[in-house]
Amino acid sequence: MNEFDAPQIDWAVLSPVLVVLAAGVVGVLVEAFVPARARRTTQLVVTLAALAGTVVAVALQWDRVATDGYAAVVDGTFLLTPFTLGIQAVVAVLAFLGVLVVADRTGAGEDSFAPTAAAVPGTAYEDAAREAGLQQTEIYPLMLFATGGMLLFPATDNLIVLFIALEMMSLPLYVLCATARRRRLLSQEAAFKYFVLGSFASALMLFGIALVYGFAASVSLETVVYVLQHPDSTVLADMPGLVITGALLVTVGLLFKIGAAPFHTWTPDVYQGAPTPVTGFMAACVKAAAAGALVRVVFTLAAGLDEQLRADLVTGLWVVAILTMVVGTVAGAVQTDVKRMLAYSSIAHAGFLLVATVGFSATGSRAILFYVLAYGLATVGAFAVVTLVRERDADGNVLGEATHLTQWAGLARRAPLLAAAFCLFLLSMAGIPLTAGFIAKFSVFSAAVDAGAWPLAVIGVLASVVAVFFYVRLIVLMVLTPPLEDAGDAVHAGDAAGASAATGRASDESADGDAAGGGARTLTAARRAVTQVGVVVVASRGPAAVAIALCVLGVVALGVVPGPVLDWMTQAADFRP
Amino acid sequence: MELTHYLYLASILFALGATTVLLRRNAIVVFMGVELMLNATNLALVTFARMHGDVTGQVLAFFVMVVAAAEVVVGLAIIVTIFRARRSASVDDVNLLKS
Amino acid sequence: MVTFPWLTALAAWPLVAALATALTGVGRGRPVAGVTGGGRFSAGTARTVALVGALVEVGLLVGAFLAFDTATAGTHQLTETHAWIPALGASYAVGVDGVGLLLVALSVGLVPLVILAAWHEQGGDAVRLRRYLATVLVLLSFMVLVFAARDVFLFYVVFEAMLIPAYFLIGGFGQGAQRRYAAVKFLMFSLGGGLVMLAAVVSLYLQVPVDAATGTRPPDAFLTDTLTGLTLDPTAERLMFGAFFLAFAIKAPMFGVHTWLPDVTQNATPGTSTLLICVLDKVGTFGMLTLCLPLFPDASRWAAPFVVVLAVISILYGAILAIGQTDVLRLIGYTSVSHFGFIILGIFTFTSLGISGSSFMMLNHGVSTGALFLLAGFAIARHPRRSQEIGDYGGLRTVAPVLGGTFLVAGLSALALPGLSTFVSEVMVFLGAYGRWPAAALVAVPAVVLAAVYVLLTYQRMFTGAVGAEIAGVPDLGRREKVVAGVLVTALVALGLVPGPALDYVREPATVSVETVGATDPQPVLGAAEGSQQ
Amino acid sequence: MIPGVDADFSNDTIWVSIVKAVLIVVFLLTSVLFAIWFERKVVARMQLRPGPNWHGPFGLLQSLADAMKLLLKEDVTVTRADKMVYLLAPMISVFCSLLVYAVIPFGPSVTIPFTDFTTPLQLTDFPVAVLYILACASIGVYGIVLGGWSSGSTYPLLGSVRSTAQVISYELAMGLSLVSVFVMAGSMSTSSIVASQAGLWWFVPLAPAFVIFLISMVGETNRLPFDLPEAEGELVSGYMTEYSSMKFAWFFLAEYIAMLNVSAVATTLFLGGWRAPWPLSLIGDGVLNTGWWPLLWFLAKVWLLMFVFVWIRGTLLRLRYDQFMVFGWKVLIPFALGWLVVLATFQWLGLAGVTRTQMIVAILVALAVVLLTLWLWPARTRPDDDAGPGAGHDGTATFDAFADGFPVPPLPGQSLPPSPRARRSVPPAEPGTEPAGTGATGTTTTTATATSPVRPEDEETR
Amino acid sequence: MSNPYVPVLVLMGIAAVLALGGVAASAVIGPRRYNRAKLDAYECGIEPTPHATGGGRLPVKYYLVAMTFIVFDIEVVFLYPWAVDFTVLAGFGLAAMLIFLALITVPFVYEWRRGGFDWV
Repeated sequence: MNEFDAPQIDWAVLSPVLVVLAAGVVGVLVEAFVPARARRTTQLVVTLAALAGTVVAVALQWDRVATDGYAAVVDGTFLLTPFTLGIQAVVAVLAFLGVLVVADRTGAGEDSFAPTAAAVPGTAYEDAAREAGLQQTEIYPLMLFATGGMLLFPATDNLIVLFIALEMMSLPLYVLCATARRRRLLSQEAAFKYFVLGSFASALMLFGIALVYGFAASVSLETVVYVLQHPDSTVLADMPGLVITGALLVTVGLLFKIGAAPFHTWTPDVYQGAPTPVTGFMAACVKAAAAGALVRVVFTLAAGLDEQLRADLVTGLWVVAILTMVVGTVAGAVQTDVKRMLAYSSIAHAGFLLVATVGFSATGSRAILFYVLAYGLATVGAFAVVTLVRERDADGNVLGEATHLTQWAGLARRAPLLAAAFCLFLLSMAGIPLTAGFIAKFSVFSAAVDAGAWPLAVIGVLASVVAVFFYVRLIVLMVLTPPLEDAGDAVHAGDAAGASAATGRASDESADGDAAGGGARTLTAARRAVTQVGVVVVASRGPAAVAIALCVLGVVALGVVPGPVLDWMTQAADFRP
Repeated sequence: MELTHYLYLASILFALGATTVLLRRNAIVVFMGVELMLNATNLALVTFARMHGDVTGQVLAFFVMVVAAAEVVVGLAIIVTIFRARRSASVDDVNLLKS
Repeated sequence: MVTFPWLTALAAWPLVAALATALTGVGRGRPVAGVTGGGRFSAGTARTVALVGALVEVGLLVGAFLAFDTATAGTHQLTETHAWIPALGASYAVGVDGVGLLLVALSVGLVPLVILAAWHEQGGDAVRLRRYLATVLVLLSFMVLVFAARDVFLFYVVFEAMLIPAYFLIGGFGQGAQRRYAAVKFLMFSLGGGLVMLAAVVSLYLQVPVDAATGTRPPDAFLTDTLTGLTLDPTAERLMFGAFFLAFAIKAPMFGVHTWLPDVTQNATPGTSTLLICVLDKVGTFGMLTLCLPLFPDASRWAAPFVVVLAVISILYGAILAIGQTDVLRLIGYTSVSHFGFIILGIFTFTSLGISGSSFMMLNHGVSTGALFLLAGFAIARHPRRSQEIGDYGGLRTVAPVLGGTFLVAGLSALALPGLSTFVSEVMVFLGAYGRWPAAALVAVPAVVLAAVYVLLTYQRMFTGAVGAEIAGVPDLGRREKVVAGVLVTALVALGLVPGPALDYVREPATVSVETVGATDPQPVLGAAEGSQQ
Repeated sequence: MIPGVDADFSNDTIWVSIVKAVLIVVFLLTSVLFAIWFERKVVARMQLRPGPNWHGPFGLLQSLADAMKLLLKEDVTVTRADKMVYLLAPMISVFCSLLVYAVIPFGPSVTIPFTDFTTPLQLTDFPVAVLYILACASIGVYGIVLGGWSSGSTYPLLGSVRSTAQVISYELAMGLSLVSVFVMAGSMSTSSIVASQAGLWWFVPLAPAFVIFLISMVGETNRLPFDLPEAEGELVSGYMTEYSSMKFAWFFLAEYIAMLNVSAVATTLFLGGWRAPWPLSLIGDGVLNTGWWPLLWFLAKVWLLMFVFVWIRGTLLRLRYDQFMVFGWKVLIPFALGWLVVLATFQWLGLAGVTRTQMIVAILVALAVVLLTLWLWPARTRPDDDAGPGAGHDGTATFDAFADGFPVPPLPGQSLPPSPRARRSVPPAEPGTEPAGTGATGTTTTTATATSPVRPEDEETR
Repeated sequence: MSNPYVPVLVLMGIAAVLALGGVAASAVIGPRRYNRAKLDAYECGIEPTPHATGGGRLPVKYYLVAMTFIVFDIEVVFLYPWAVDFTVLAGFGLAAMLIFLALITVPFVYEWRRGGFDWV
């Protein structure tokens, strides 16, 4: 009998992940035992507490990890580097905001999730469930599990754990995608597409892992690097084809999750179909986690490659980055749906992220860290705003989200604050100075130029210009274009600002927020006797407003005084133990 | 028998699975393609484990099976939901899409 | 050195004022959460708050002037340096030399006038007016900061951030039918240039050597002082110069990338145009002077012939097109293209005379064109249809003599009539240019004639002749408007008659600029003429 | 030697394997013929009938005759069937069922008479033999599923789906019960497991696991009381409704082989395999565990279990489907899990040096504590939702079977009114009165009151 | 015999021959008398329900069972190697397995409470 040495497990190091996963388990138990009425509150408290706990756990681990350079459990199966902790902190913060958005039931009194996602759309059963006011509170544990996967994703040296984390992250998301309250067929379709393509990508990645294992007789990245540098250490180490193909496939899997072209095709459909709060959560957190994992894997492997292979890898990243930026911006420019547009913008951002990877340097990892935070804040906020802009029918009932661009016309007059926040998020995504997006883009491009990839940076800049175009288009629409139903508005706009008529201005100028105010749904509905389907901005019941406010705050703070955060991220840029 | 033959088999199976995913239109068949890919990977893992004479690969195969199972569960759930929704081609569906 | 942070105060105070303006009246009207404060209060409060804020700013400006020592105008004074983003080498470093201070003064001085001019703007909608004034104040803050920045990163950030308030001023508060189009055009042009510049900024940063001890770049890497000391690869330098220059050329509308300007002036309110053309666009020429030249001296010299050609084309092209315009605001826009051509020409003479002339002209053009915009705005406000067509007026002088008089003064200043502000600077530019590029100077001379044509023609068509039916019986300038017009005319005359004090602020910096670019002044051909003007 | 396996196959050549394999198949086929006869005879005896008695001695050839008849029947292929799968399904079934015996040890190594060739009485064995068994059993389900599905008919489809649900449900419990054997034996090779039972057969220390296994093996083989997939009254004949001739025969055969399979597995894992039962094992220092004797013990045990199968069939009624599933999921699996935890804990304590006596004492103490707690625990009032739709909020409303003019059975949650034959002498007790007032008339109620103090609420909802 | 799986192959071969042979034999030996009704699906004499195959609506419960099974079957698969090496893994293994079982129990409890195992 061979001896077995029980490994020592440093639970403290695991704490960031454990907190979330344990809370997820608790969440499931809550589902089982807490009466339906109290479930939502309980879940919310558990979820938010857990995510806050993760941030605390990360903070507690920080000193130790920063001093030692790393902290590993069981031979790096779980590996905390400063960079990992940074990504974990970002993911936790973004997930926290995402959960706030998810939790909001808005002025319409419903959250964005189907009462019973399993019910066939349009059946009596579904109606009964809706009338009974059922709520799908399982989304909270699902989000926690997904977050757990995201926290684990960049925090390992072991490719199989990487794969498991990937699935841990993805599987709950597949389910979450299918839970939209409105447009359920679209939602289910989104889930299906996401699932099929996602599992395809993860299968590719897994095969890549198998090949890497075949090469190095180990799935530990550091060992793979060692074997790459010492070609006699394993039986198959003289077959670099294995590791190249393997690494390629693994990278493909990661690029898929980031949403980089040509593996981006799922993004628009999924982002559009999924319940909007989930989209925000997914877009922000998955990208952060996947970017972290990409840095972890690609940067580490690059250390082991010889000059020639390294150059090839860099070329590959160049191509993908350029392609991604081009696809994201060009396709984004022709979208007519807000969610789709944001989806393409997320693809473009994936491209910008990749720009920072070409140097395999700490500058790059820092830039990526900052970028995902900046992008995540803007994205969560933007999708949160999308959840509040709704359609209404002739009777003033609030329906689903009004995502067509034309419906966003004149939003600034209905809800100036909301529109201002959305504009800010768009500006940040566009990379306008004094927003987080600018510093992020700056970091990314300087990382690229630092690595000698200045043409890439220039292409990135040009792509930014194009991207700016479609962000600005939306801003124009919201701020400068009169709303669709001006015919209806103009009637009471006349008495609301009667004096203005004398100035000879077009009446569309005067219908301001005071008439179609942001918060009062009932008021709005009552004042508009116009019998047409229109757009209405529902009020947040708090959480989403808090999330939006925090995102605004974050975007501005990171744009104006990014110093402290950047300093911290400079320390957190170490991606290898 | 040469162990590399297993690798060829694994690759062929994997390619078959991938082709299935990419070419077939039936949800379940696509799904089976993915499973085939995963199982081909398992074969590769086990073969490599044999070549290297260590058990890591086998353990990995274990994990892959678990993950595959979880994926089956989630995937089946989604597919079944969609299937049921689409079969009941009621007028309400159209309304839902428009709402 | 513990001194009062004049520049920070100048930059921060407008923000405070903007906030106060924006919050005026909030809480009154209907108490509905999330709604924009109701809008049931009189516009007066907001206007007053904004005006007072702007006047306090003027007070601060006076303080800054007093603290500034003209004897060393060529060096940055009133400096403040604080760490901002050490990780990126950016610091909050402000300070002005004479030119910077004059431009700050221009910004700060014009804003109260713009606020006064906007008294009844925005169709009497109090909420809109409140927001308009707040936006103007925010823009002021950025403008002060951009002229005061001694850190390229800070400069860039503010340079780009200015676009947002400017964009809303044009698109949100404009009065033309095409304002949305104009705003987007403006934004896309500026952002495009800005992002190209960003690439250059990034590259420039990476030229700063890495500190061997820490493995990072120094936390003050972006200071202009740090960056000027770099030795650059010629190709890289030229590329970066090109990027910077493109951004600045777009901003200071130079021929080729000027097309956004007429649309903007046509569609924005005159106040907005004033700020935009008279102040904001100076950032372009200011940037050429204070960034392009010192940072890329070799490339500047290399590119100078090309730039000069473009500048001359700008001068003539702007003037010629101005003559053909029927829209008065659009016309003023084109005249600015011409004037900016002069400024750029002056800068790229690399002579102390030309550069100081350009610097001075930035100020003069700001005042004279600002006066034109605002006075034209007064005229337009009198038209029942608020028409901007020159042909819709006629004989306005008869019904509104004060307006006519002041407009004429402003116009004459724009055509550089001796004794009015622009003249001195234009002569200096010509002389400087003649010293370095005689052909260019000669080719540009006809612009003087063209300027006379477009100014006088416009005056003739709008103000003389038979009184148009639509404007018959409109009132002359009111007290508020008279204040605006008076201040502007006074400034025009004062700068024209007594340019000496102002020139004290620009002469030193010009010498410094010539030195940094590595040029020497050519033999003063007509140097005596300059002296005789003082 | 194969590592991790007790039996020694080093003498076996391919030819030996072929002979053994053929023997296994022959054994299974004859056993099935015998088993059918056996079942019919035993059931008949239990029902006081003679059973088959015409063909051959005691009717022993009856099954053979049936088999011949099936072979000569028309091979019907239903028009709506998916031909290929329809044809394949019975083959899969029988194929898989034949494979299990490959790893079943009939006995230890024996010397073939008249030679000095020694070989184990087992086709083969490997370290994961039990997994192999489970795999074969699982794949066998495909035969059923595909057979039902490909028939293109409603009853077979329902039967196959039911069957699948059933088999996989009970497979879990079965799998869990096996784990405890592995814990004890430290191996998954069948010969090693048998070897590990040299002292004590596992069904004694692992009695709970054995019980679970017995129950789930009945469920696994679709036998009464769990023969829901082919419940005649409901589904005609379940998944094999549309089959005839040999295809039907294969299903039939597979089912009986499956019985033999699980019996053999139970024997091997729990009943000591080929080992002689206790008193006999003492004879001659275990001489009965050597040579050809073990074959006898093995067969005896297998047929004992076969008898149990038949016995159960003759005794018990078929469960309702919901009862069956609930039993599997809510009773068997949790119980199996719990048992596993208990076993693992005690095993570990044993490893850690705790003696058996100490453990027993600890168990007793724990048991006492539990009982005490249960006794002191306040009786729970029944929640209202136990009352069905017919009941009012207080749960007192009784079910009216004749509400709409004709009798209907009570829905779940409703309760029948007391039977007139219960001859309850008093109306439902007023609150506060002693339930003992129902008197000693021998009704159910009095029995209940006699054994435990029933509260008035309990009384009312009864 | 070095490879213990070869005998299994042998048995498989024989089993396959038997399975195929039986069906083939009956097909050859058995009579064939055509009758349309005979080849119809059996449904107590009435016309067969049209959509038995290809997606007859089966209760969701069956899918639920399938999914639950997969999860728990995997759990059991993990238990096997642990059980075999129980002695070696000792306390650590036990602790790990108890955690694992606890985690598996959670969804089990969830499904139970949510009525996943109620068949009515």
